Amino acid sequence: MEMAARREPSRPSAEPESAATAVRLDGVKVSFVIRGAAVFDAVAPTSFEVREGEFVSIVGPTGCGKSTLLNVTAGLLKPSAGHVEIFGERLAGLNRKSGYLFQQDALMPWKTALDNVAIALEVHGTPRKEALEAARGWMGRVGLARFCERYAHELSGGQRKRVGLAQVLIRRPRILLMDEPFGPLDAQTRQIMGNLLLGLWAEDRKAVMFVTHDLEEAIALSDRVVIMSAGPDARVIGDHPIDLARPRDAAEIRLDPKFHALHKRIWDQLREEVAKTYEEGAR
Amino acid sequence: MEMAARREPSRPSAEPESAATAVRLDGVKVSFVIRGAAVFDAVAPTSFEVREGEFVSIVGPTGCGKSTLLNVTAGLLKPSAGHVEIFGERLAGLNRKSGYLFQQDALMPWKTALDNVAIALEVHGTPRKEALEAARGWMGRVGLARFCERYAHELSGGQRKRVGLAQVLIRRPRILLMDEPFGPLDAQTRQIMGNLLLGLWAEDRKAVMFVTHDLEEAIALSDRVVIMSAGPDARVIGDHPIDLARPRDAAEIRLDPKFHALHKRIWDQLREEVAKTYEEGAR
Amino acid sequence: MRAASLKLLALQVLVAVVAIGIWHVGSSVPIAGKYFLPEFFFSTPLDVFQRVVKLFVSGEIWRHLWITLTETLLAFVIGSAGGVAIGFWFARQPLIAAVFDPYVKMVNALPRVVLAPIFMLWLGLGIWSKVALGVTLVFFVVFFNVYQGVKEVSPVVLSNARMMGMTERQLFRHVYWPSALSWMFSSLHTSVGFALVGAVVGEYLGSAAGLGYLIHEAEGVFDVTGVFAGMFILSAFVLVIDWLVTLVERRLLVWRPQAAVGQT
Amino acid sequence: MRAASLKLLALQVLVAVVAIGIWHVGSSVPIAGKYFLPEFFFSTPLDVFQRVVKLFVSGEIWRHLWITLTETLLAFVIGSAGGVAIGFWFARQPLIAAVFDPYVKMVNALPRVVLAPIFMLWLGLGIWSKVALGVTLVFFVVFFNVYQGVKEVSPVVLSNARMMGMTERQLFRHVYWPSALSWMFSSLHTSVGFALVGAVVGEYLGSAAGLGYLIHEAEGVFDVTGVFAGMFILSAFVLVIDWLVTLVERRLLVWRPQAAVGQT
Amino acid sequence: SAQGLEKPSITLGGGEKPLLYYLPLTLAERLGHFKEQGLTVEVQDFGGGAKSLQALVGGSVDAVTGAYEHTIRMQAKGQDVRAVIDLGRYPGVVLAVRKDKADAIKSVADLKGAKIGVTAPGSSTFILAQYLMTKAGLDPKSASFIGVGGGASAVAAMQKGEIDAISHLEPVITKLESLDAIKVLVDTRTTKGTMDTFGASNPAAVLYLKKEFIDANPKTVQALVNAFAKTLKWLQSATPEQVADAVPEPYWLGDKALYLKALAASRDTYSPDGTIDPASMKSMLDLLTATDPQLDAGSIDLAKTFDGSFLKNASVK
Ligand SMILES: Nc1ncnc2c1ncn2[C@@H]1O[C@H](COP(=O)(O)OP(=O)(O)OP(=O)(O)O)[C@@H](O)[C@H]1O
Ligand SMILES: Nc1ncnc2c1ncn2[C@@H]1O[C@H](COP(=O)(O)OP(=O)(O)OP(=O)(O)O)[C@@H](O)[C@H]1O
Ligand SMILES: [Mg+2]
Ligand SMILES: [Mg+2]
Repeated sequence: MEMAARREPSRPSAEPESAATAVRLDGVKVSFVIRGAAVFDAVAPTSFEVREGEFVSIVGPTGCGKSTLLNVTAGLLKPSAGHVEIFGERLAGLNRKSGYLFQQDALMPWKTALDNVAIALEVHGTPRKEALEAARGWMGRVGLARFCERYAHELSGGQRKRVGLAQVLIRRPRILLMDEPFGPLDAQTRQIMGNLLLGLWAEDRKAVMFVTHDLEEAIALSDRVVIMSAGPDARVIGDHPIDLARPRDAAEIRLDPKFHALHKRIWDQLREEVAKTYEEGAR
Repeated sequence: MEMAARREPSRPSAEPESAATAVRLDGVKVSFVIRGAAVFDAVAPTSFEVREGEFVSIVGPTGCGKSTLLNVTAGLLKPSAGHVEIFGERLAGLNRKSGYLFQQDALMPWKTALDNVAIALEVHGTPRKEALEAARGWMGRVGLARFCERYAHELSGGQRKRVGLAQVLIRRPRILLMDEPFGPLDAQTRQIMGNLLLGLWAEDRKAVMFVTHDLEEAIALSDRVVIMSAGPDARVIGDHPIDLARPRDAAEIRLDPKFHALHKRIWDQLREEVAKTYEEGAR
Repeated sequence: MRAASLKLLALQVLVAVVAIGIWHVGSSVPIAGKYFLPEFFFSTPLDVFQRVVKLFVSGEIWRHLWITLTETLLAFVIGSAGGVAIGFWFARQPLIAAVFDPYVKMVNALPRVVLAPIFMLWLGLGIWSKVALGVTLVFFVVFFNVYQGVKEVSPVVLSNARMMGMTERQLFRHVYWPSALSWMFSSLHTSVGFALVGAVVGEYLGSAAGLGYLIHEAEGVFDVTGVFAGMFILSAFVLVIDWLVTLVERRLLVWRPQAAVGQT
Repeated sequence: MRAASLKLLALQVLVAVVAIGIWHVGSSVPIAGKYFLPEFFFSTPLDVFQRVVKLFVSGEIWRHLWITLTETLLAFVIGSAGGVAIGFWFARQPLIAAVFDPYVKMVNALPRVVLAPIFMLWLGLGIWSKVALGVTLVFFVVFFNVYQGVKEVSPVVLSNARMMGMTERQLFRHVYWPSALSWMFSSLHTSVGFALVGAVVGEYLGSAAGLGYLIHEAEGVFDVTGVFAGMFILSAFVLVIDWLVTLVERRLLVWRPQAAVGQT
Repeated sequence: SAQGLEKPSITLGGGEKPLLYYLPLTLAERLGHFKEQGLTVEVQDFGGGAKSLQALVGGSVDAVTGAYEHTIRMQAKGQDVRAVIDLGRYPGVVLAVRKDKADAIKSVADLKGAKIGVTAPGSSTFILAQYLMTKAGLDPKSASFIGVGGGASAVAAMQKGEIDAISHLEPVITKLESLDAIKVLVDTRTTKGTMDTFGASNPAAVLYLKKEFIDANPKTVQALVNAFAKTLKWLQSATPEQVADAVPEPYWLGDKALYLKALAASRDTYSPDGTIDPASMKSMLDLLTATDPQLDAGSIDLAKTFDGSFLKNASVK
């Protein structure tokens, strides 16, 4: 792990303590043109900031545009209007400062799990041997030390997701984009992975955009929970700061009474929204 | 919906009230041979029954073999030892009496969402027009009436899962195998879908094998919750009957004090198991 | 859109102009006393152009073109239909595939030129012996690709379809066929050319009409201009068929993700 | 495993026996006064077999075989390397691909037989003009498949690799290349045969040695036995090359899901 | 006389060596006549006469045994290619009709509307058939010409009844005769047939080279001519049996009797002395201009098609 950190060349050792803006979406609007014909306005113009060292969760009804926003931030999708700034610079092309854990399986099927993790370092010049060693460490950290030599199709859904997690984290990117990273994991593994993530995050002030459907998880991990309305024309309709003390433990924090108050407040807003999507869709 | 029901030819109208065995795993053991070399014993000999009209949830740590058991029950994977009986008949080849919602995306990418749902009926001889109409009804029921003409890659993760759900349910199979059907859905949509499933299940005494990571969901929906131990050599280590009154509402049942007692009991067993997997894996 | 396709056209024309320019210079300007593209072997662009015009103006070409077109289309259709059918069949019957595998490969390696007399014996000197020659080229390209295409079907999608209760026929129609389509079209683009090559070589080896006959006749009297004019018409003509294939391909593969709007 | 492969071998031999049986009967037993496979055109299996033995025993064949082998391998290697390189290049440079698309297709449609004199002019009478002929066949099959293979890369895997910070070169090596491999191998199975066809046709059109020369010589004097013996040796020989390709394929594609243990 | 050869190693192009058309070449090689002259000759086999000429012009071969007509055509194209010795004085082409059509087609004049098989469009068999029709007052366009190739495919075409008549060479003709499939109308294998047709001999196979090559390598060319002259002389006195024994066994058409028959029929076509007289040059030019209107007879200087000087110096022991 230390090895990995040492190797990441673009990592400034002493970050200023001021809360610079890591990600800034400015009036970002996304419309999909469906096979050259109909236009579907997925996301209405949205502005939104994540500061350095901030952990922001995004929750919202299914299909509201969470993944779409992450794609825009990653530079994989050009917004139809508005723009994205990364550390104050306008994004054109790929966002090379972030790591992105995709919602779908994205492992290279022709590489073993270990190689899939190691390649993330090799790409940036780490010698293969060192990279493999670091990768082995990470496979252990996500609970898969015994599955290093497996190919993707020989792993269970939750195991694949964890390999993906290791693949993203090993690079220690300054911005983390995570799309339902713990979706196919059981509750306990979720908490262990949550703590792992929190630990890393605390170490070097990453900015995190974290999409989840588990509101408790969102509250337990984040500094802010952003709520999106149902699509089409989804907007940010709520932005709740989570003022729970740090450091937190992803499991224990749920016993905090403050946690429950927050949960109830956010949940009430969310439930209304989801009901709306459902009715829209069914019409 | 009625139309779909009328069309399903193999459905006996009056099932005997006795609780016949729908699925029976008898000493089923699954070992994977990994590229002709190492053997990985995923599931230790497991015996297990689901009666007609019974809703059984299977929970267990990630990678323990839940999907593997469903694959065996579906007849997609031949067990290394033991056998499967479906309605008392020994299974050889595909299990044609069940519907299976896969953990991974399994929509045909070359068909629109609507066609993906309709084809499930067309395959069994329903005329195309009727099938499309029924499919449209189901797309509405899963909240996607406006997304009928989309191809899979134009849908969000949760939307794809719901199309898959409609695809399986429209056939009204006598046995339902569901692998984390509500994984990528938000809490509220989960409950709506849960109620939809319960409604259908109550109508015609399906047997359901339901894999989930959400213990609350498992308890809220099931007659029995089966706990699997961490793999390799995973076994069934707990089998908890859920004696909550029916009919239930997936959301309201959680307020029942009995629910909480059950939850705590099962959870304690589960947590121990998960901790074990994690340590095994990390070694 | 408009502007982009105009630019593309301009670039394509530019390539043609450059190529013809090189040809012209190579065949008419000596470099160090030697022609880079001696006229005896390459003719000159202008002569070829004039000959093409003449062939069309005199109307002489139409009959030949028509015959070659018929042969090419028949070879293409029969060869690819056969390749698709056998490809699917083999992919679904692993035992048959394994048994016949070496024989298929052996037959694919037979030089078609040598087979020509046998085709003539069986099929006569009419168009069918040429079609047969084209078929032997087209068939294998399509066959190998369809065979592979079927084996590449996503296992999850396939399992899902099987669980849905699809019969083998329905699997073919709803799963294997659409999934193998992009493989098939890739092979069709190669085979269009091969169908024509087969037809022309067949005519070349024995016939009374067709573009291959024209080319052969020109070659016999060292009329390179005639040979090049024939080849030029030939290739212009394959573009038309290929364009039709592409139209069908676009139609059948609408479901594919296109490069997303503004994808970087 | 053992038993299964023995059974397979038995079935393969059976096919050969049946085919040779039909050939034998067709060429030596008259049906309604006519031979189905007249000896004049088809020789007889026994004669062909004896000739093959004689060719090997007299040692005469080795020199020819060696030349043809060299040509085939060179054509195969150069053609597929070129196809892979240009295929990748075009797939990654959509503008270049669009501009050259019609020209590639035009060239693919040129009958190779007609090009032979030009190759001889440029490359002389040695093996290289034959290699060039083989290359023009192999190249296109591989090219079209690699081009398509690269375009079929899973978009999610690709996005993931790009987000990882891969350069174009790294993408090539870690994503496009492995992903296009099964397409490539599919095309290689076709091209092995085509490389040989190219070499033999080249020899057929002008040479002093090689299997194509042998066949050509035999053909001129109605020595069908010689022609068939040549073709037989030819195809036996392509199986060896194809088997090598399959070995490499197995090695490179170990990551693919195989038909699962006991998958029904 | 190996001393002083400018280029002792020669690449020589031919069409299909086993054909009787190329017999002198095969014999010169087999009887060791090249070696005697200190020459090492590598024979390249091409898919047809036209291809070996292209190889000559392209510089891949030094000399070609091919059709005399090529030297005329090349002159028209500005290539100076010259014959140095005649090997076959008659074309050896036979025009024949299918047996069951023999009643309907009694002479060339009846060929109107017939399907005539030739080796390839543009080839010598094609030209001769057209010439004969023109001479008989028919428009060549009134028949259809079908390229049937050499070897077995030509036999197949006739046997299957795909063609009504055939204009072809040995050994196809002898094979068809032995199958009793054809009746011969015009036979230019013989002196009589050739004289009837052209009024002079009509050179077929010659040894030709580029003028530049001749000028640069006179001694080598002389050696080549010597070798061929000796072969022609040998051929005059050899019995068919001797010839058959001199060629490789595979050339025997799988049937020695058939081969001997073909040999006997072609006997006359081989030039006894290797020279070409102006009358036969003229007859060839007539043949070409009659069938190819684009060829401008006035621009051809026939004296430049044949260089007899080497033949005069040939020392045939
Ligand atoms: N390529 C596309 N073409 C057309 N519509 C699209 C495309 N991709 C996404 N959409 C639509 O945009 C909306 C937002 O999709 P997105 O994937 O961002 O949802 P999400 O919030 O991530 O949902 P989930 O929680 O289900 O993953 C959805 O309605 C979806 O149907
Ligand atoms: N094809 C295979 N080859 C080898 N091992 C496999 C294969 N498929 C699954 N396994 C292993 O079998 C075990 C059980 O896998 P399975 O997919 O059933 O887990 P699961 O309980 O569904 O997990 P999850 O909750 O993560 O989906 C895992 O350890 C997995 O690595
Ligand atoms: Mg999403
Ligand atoms: Mg699973």
